[in-house]
Amino acid sequence: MKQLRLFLKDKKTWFNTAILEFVTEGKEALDVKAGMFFMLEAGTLLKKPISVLDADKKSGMVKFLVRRVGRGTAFLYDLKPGDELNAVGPSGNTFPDPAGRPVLLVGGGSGIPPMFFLSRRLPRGSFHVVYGGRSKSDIVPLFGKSVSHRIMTDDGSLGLKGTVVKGVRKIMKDKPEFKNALVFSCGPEAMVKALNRAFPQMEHFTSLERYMGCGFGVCLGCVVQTSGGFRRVCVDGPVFNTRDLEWNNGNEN
Amino acid sequence: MKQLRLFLKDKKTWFNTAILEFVTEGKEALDVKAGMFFMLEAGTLLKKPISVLDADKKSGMVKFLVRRVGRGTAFLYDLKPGDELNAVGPSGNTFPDPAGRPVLLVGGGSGIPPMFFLSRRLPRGSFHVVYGGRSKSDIVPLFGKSVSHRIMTDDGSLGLKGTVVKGVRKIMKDKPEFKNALVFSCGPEAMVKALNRAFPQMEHFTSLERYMGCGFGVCLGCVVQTSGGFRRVCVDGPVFNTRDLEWNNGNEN
Amino acid sequence: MEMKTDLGRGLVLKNPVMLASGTAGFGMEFTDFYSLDKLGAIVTKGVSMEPIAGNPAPRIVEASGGMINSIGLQNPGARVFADELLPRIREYDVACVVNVFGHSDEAYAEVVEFLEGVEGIDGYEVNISCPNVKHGGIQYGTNPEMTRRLVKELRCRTNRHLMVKLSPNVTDITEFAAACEDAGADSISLVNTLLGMAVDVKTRRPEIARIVGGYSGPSIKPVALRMVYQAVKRVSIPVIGIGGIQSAEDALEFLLVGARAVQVGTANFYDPGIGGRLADEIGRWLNLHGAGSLDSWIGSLKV
Amino acid sequence: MEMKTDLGRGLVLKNPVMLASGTAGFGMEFTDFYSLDKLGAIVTKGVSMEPIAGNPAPRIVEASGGMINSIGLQNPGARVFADELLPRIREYDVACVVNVFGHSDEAYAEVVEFLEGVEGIDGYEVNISCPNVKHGGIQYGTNPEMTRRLVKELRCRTNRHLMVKLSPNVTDITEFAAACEDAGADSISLVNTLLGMAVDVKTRRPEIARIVGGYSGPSIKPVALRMVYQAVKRVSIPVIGIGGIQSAEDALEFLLVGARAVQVGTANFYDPGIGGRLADEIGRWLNLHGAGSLDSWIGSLKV
Ligand SMILES: Cc1cc2nc3c(=O)[nH]c(=O)nc-3n(C[C@H](O)[C@H](O)[C@H](O)COP(=O)(O)OP(=O)(O)OC[C@H]3O[C@@H](n4cnc5c(N)ncnc54)[C@H](O)[C@@H]3O)c2cc1C
Ligand SMILES: Cc1cc2nc3c(=O)[nH]c(=O)nc-3n(C[C@H](O)[C@H](O)[C@H](O)COP(=O)(O)OP(=O)(O)OC[C@H]3O[C@@H](n4cnc5c(N)ncnc54)[C@H](O)[C@@H]3O)c2cc1C
Ligand SMILES: Cc1cc2nc3c(=O)[nH]c(=O)nc-3n(C[C@H](O)[C@H](O)[C@H](O)COP(=O)(O)O)c2cc1C
Ligand SMILES: Cc1cc2nc3c(=O)[nH]c(=O)nc-3n(C[C@H](O)[C@H](O)[C@H](O)COP(=O)(O)O)c2cc1C
Ligand code: FES
Ligand code: FES
Repeated sequence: MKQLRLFLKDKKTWFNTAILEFVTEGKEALDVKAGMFFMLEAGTLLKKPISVLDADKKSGMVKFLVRRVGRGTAFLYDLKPGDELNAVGPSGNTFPDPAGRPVLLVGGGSGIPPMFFLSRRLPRGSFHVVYGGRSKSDIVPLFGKSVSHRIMTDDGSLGLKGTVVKGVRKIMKDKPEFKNALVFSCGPEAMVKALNRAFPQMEHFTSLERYMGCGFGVCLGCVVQTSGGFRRVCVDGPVFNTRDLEWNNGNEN
Repeated sequence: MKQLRLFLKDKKTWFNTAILEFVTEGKEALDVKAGMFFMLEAGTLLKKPISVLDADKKSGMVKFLVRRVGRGTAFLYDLKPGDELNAVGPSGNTFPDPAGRPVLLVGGGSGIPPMFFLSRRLPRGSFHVVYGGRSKSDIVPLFGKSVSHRIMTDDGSLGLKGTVVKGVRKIMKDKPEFKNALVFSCGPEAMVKALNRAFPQMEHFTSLERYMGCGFGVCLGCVVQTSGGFRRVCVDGPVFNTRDLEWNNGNEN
Repeated sequence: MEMKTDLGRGLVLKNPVMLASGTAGFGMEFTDFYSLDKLGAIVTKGVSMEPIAGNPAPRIVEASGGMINSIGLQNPGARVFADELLPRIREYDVACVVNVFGHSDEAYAEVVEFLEGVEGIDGYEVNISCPNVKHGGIQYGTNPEMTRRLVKELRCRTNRHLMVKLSPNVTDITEFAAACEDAGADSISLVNTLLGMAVDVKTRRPEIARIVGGYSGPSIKPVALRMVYQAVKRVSIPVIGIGGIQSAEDALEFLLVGARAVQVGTANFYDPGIGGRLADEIGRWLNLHGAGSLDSWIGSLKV
Repeated sequence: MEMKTDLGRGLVLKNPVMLASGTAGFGMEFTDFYSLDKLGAIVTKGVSMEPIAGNPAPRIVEASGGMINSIGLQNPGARVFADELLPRIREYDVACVVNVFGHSDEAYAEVVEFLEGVEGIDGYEVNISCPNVKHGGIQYGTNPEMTRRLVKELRCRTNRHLMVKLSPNVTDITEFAAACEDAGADSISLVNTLLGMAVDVKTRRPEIARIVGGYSGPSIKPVALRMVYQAVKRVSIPVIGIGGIQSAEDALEFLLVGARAVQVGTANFYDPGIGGRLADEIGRWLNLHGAGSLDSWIGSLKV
């Protein structure tokens, strides 16, 4: 974990989403794995957690995908090449090693970065991506033809019409080797829960999102209730085995 | 008084001072006189009072001279052409009509704008400018050769070495018609007081600076003690006859 | 969208937007920016029977996303108010609530009695919470018994709407809310300023002459919102929310936790047009988000 | 520049910079950013005898230039602290002040008694001001008699430095300061968080599960500074300043009004390296501005 300075080299936008490519001199901080994130300065008091989309330690490049939903993400979306940013990271754990098992990488909306990251690291043929959103504007064109991926939109404006659950079903039907796959997911909680309900037998790891105060384990603000008590999403996660998660946040209701 | 939007067209800097040239569509607000000011958005909660350096109602041009002394003025100093700004104004009274009497226009540091403004409106020959600062970097090259002006610096790095008091003395000696001149001043309070002490017989109007909350008369934050009680610098001033001023701010000491 | 809000005893505002005392003078400074008709009400600068000169300068400073002031209730006195200032407000279709202040029970009573003889006043806001005077003011606002006594004294002197403005500088705001209700207040408004301080490390001096002053602006909103929420739960008279409001969303937050109207303070200084826009913006927001009416929005927080 | 500061009863810090309780865990999260040797002291997260799970989520939210939290004193309990956490802090040359908490006089006494048997503790900070628990905590912090009684109970149980942390949610902070001094506290630290609230107008829900939480960060600095100033005038034991500190200037302001040390809280979250830089920056500033020493700066406000 380091404090580092990022320089925006390039920016691309897709509707409300921006892909930001930074370079940094703090290259040693770029030893990252899928699911890890940085806390980025965002014009707010607290920094904002954003997953690494891609990184290259050698060149000092790190990419993020940011979806504009509030003040902080709008600040990031509006950055211009040449702008500088303070960052803290990397933080977080990562997904388990599939150890040869096939993996379904399920990403919803701005939850796609860890899945993209994994798609660049896992052996071809060992995984299949399912990328869902409400409509075309949620689906950033990240994946080339050579990467097996299926796009799902609620309104059918891109890919298949339907949710990622339907997408996963279809893949399992078309490619029986994925019947017993691991599921790695990141996206809205409703999506993650729907996956769990639909495929209770599958081993499913998900990267959670929580409002974060510090991003390095010290504020105890980002907790999630698990079978082992409250865990910090920022350093004990963000990746959890869904089997261990209790979704009520510790609230009585 | 209006809320208006300013667009920065051009910026020049001189050490810690910037000259900002804006254009606005709120042209009717540009009916201004020397001493009047606008409250400018400055990255702070409260807007900052800045005197009009020059304005042209027809073209919608308004110029300010800003000296970087704190957070708000640094924000203004750092603006780039193309930037937009919220402003409120114009506010304030102006200097009395000299009605033919000769006038000494005495400006210290960032207090020069009202003097410059006057120099552009008063008949040639009827006035003489005295422009003082600590050193060369305080003296923005505003005045052309054709405008009678004398520059004074504490360290002698530009113009004559000495204070504006010395400058005024020199002018009165060289040009006896100014012996009985009106004094119009704007600058640090120490300068204004020194002028008053040195030339007690002269009629002396000064444009005061006070920390301002609103700039349009409503917060009662900017008061100065006068023989007639507290007066608001923003709307009852900023120009006062120094005869009426009590300098203790209403404090007992 | 129906924007009317009823504060009780005949004080019905056409919309919930009021200008807060001391941040709106006697209204005239805003007429360059908008017609006062746009407002639900204007609360005047604090008026005492005799003129008050106010505190020495410097009186204000920006600090930490808010500002600190120690104006010290400078005002021209009740007679000048009645003769010269009120008539000009009355040219507009806006409720006029007079913020009143005194150094003792008697002084408060005196100014209210005098104003009872003046027409065109829609209600009083009793300022028991000014931190910037040595006597009166905050002494009342931090002592529930004094508050109760004062409100009773004033209640029996007027049939006009009696609003009491509470200080946030207390351990338990609900005690004061309840004391006001018990003593017959028609409504309570909160919060006044938090006591705050700022110093200049370069000069080693306090930023304002009186050292300590009243802290207001966006930074105090979370504290204000909490107190309004607590007060609403405790009393059944209307609560008016004040503190850091600078947008329709801010106002909607106070209404959501149960305030029946809001007052805009410090924001008037840096955004003089806000009072003219806010009611429209609140209405538009409610429409856009499918809230049936202002009334159904008020207090609809889901807890 | 001599940066030592003496807080009494042997608690001498090599510099006036402390990390505030609950914003520094048990120190280890910062060792990636700087060596804890750089600090004057670290105050641990509140420790109770038994582990506390803490409050449901969401627990934090940014609001109005500050943040609101309701962590609810989540901690692993005094035994785990003593066995696993303290030894790691002791690897550094930094004073360790343990923030202690209980739901009753007995519970406070129990944790202190237990810790008395543990070596390597430089002092206690008694948290009588946590707004985020139903019992204990703020009940003490808003009742001077309970405060006095508790401090006496603890005083007779320890010869270590006893610091009491005060709540700002009170009418008169000096009452509490005086009660602590009377009862034998060695120092007082203030402020803890202001009670605050934030709501989401889109969901109509409170932003944090417990509805009301503790407001901290830059926005509370003017209130904190005022209370520190008032407390310093009232008592002669050392006062430690806390609230919104995020720069050397901020720290210098608290020292200027008389604090003998400062604690950095929320700023640790968004600027994790601050604790490693602050003492040097304070020293440099004092040098640059010709202040002879830290001691001569402390309390040198010209009023
Ligand atoms: C570990 C981790 C990794 C993340 N990675 C990414 C990433 O790679 N790219 C990315 O774009 N975002 C990512 N997020 C989410 C991102 O941090 C939030 O969207 C951001 O903090 C919101 O801040 P804001 O100031 O823009 O909005 P706020 O002002 O905090 O919130 C604005 C509104 O948006 C809502 N909101 C908050 N978060 C979300 C959300 N995730 N989706 C929809 N609405 C939301 C809030 O409830 C509120 O109503 C990640 C979060 C975590 C915890
Ligand atoms: C009617 C009026 C007209 C003005 N016209 C101009 C103008 O045309 N050009 C211009 O540059 N300024 C002008 N000023 C002054 C300007 O408003 C202030 O410099 C500004 O408000 C400072 O804001 P800040 O946020 O930069 O500094 P702050 O953060 O408010 O103050 C920073 C530091 O600077 C000090 N300081 C504040 N004002 C001054 C000052 N005037 N000189 C030196 N130190 C100061 C403060 O005490 C503090 O220590 C005018 C002021 C008034 C009242
Ligand atoms: C400069 C200034 C003067 C004020 N004068 C008064 C006053 O005379 N009477 C009063 O009841 N409140 C007065 N207040 C308090 C405001 O009415 C309001 O309660 C407070 O500022 C909080 O609201 P805000 O955060 O929107 O400003 C004053 C506030 C400011 C900033
Ligand atoms: C997330 C969080 C947790 C805190 N936990 C504690 C605690 O356990 N014990 C305590 O005495 N104070 C606790 N505090 C209060 C801080 O120590 C500090 O007093 C307060 O935040 C004000 O300082 P700041 O504005 O610098 O944050 C906590 C504050 C925050 C923000
Ligand atoms: S965000 Fe602070 S502990 Fe996780
Ligand atoms: S600045 Fe507000 S009255 Fe002058």
